[in-house]
Amino acid sequence: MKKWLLITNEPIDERALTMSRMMSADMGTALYFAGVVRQSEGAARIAAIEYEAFQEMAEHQFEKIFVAIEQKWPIESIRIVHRIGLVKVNEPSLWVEVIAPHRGEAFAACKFLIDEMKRLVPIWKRPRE
Amino acid sequence: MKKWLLITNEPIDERALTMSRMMSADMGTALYFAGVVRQSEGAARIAAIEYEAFQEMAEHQFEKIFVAIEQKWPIESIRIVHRIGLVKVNEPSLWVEVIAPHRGEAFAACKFLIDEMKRLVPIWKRPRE
Amino acid sequence: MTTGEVMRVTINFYSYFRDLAGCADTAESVAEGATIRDLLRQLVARFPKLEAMQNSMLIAIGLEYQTRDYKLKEGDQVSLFPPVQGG
Amino acid sequence: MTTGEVMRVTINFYSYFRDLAGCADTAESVAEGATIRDLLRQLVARFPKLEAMQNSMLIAIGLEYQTRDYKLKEGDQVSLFPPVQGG
Repeated sequence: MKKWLLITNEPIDERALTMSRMMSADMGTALYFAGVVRQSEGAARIAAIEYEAFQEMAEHQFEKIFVAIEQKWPIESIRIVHRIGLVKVNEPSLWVEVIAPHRGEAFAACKFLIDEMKRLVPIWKRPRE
Repeated sequence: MKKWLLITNEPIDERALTMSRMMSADMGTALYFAGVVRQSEGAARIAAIEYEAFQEMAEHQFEKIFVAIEQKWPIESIRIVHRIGLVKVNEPSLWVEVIAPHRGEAFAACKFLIDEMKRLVPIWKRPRE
Repeated sequence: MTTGEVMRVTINFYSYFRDLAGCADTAESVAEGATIRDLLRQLVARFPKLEAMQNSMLIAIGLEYQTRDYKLKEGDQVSLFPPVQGG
Repeated sequence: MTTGEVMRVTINFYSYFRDLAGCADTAESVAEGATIRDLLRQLVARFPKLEAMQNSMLIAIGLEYQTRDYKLKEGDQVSLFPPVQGG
């Protein structure tokens, strides 16, 4: 499984990412997830979320999740970008691409990746008004 | 729920579609599914798949699936493009976008949409060598 | 209860059902009160290659799926096709 | 079994734990054989605002999560932080 991870202060360029897709002729599914900052966080209205990462550990924990995915499903590749720093409402903070032979394993792996990320990867957020 | 369906002979322009996303500030997830023609169909190598639709019924059946989704999940919008005619290996035949508050309902609605489409929407394929 | 009247229905074939029937569409006359099951009996007599397809055949009247028990009406547009495979 | 030797460990705080501690990192001396549980007792004495956080606190040594039973080693890099919330 090919893996590509970027934790970055820069805005996520979904167009460029989508267009740089690499997919062999045996793959039938490309699944994309964009997690976007919402204006309501609980009851409060917010203008942005500030993300902080313990970057080295975050990369290590993502790597462990990739290994678990590799052992569960025949995924060809995963690319993931997590933005840190200030991310405004309506901008993506997370972008994931999963390339797989069929949709079943693409959906399963993508959900697993995000669920495990939210459990294990040391990234925190603070709402900003 | 906003709904947009296109059954078309033209290539699917994922870049333009992704970039024309409309998403209100209360939405947190944009999920994209691209179903791409694979070079192996069963044991045989193929060069393309020819898709045929009973278009009027296909549109009606999609509409019924949209209504079912609307009743199940708080989805803001769904856009779907299904290509017909000859689609070459590595080109997308199906593109889906689901905009939702959270990822749970986005994944559930997207899977449901594709599963129901494969059960109910009168589109057929023939492999071409 | 049939009164002896006949009804005309049109039939459209899709995908490889068109090849098996040798045409894209046709028409049939059926007795009043006839069901899809009755129509299929007539069609299989005219298009014997459809016989082997009967178990997997999907049937629509207009834009809606129907079962073989559906009672045909004058002018019904019947569509017959193999399992769908979008995506 | 402790020999009376002491070990130095460094501690990093993340997210609002940094605000509660009033610093991003610090160092502690612990007795040989001390566990994370022992270290936390010392830290809570120094940084009382961390006490209320103990149930939800996540603990890593280096890049791996560890439980409170983990036996500290000389030079360990301990990270303390609230539940993670990526995405």
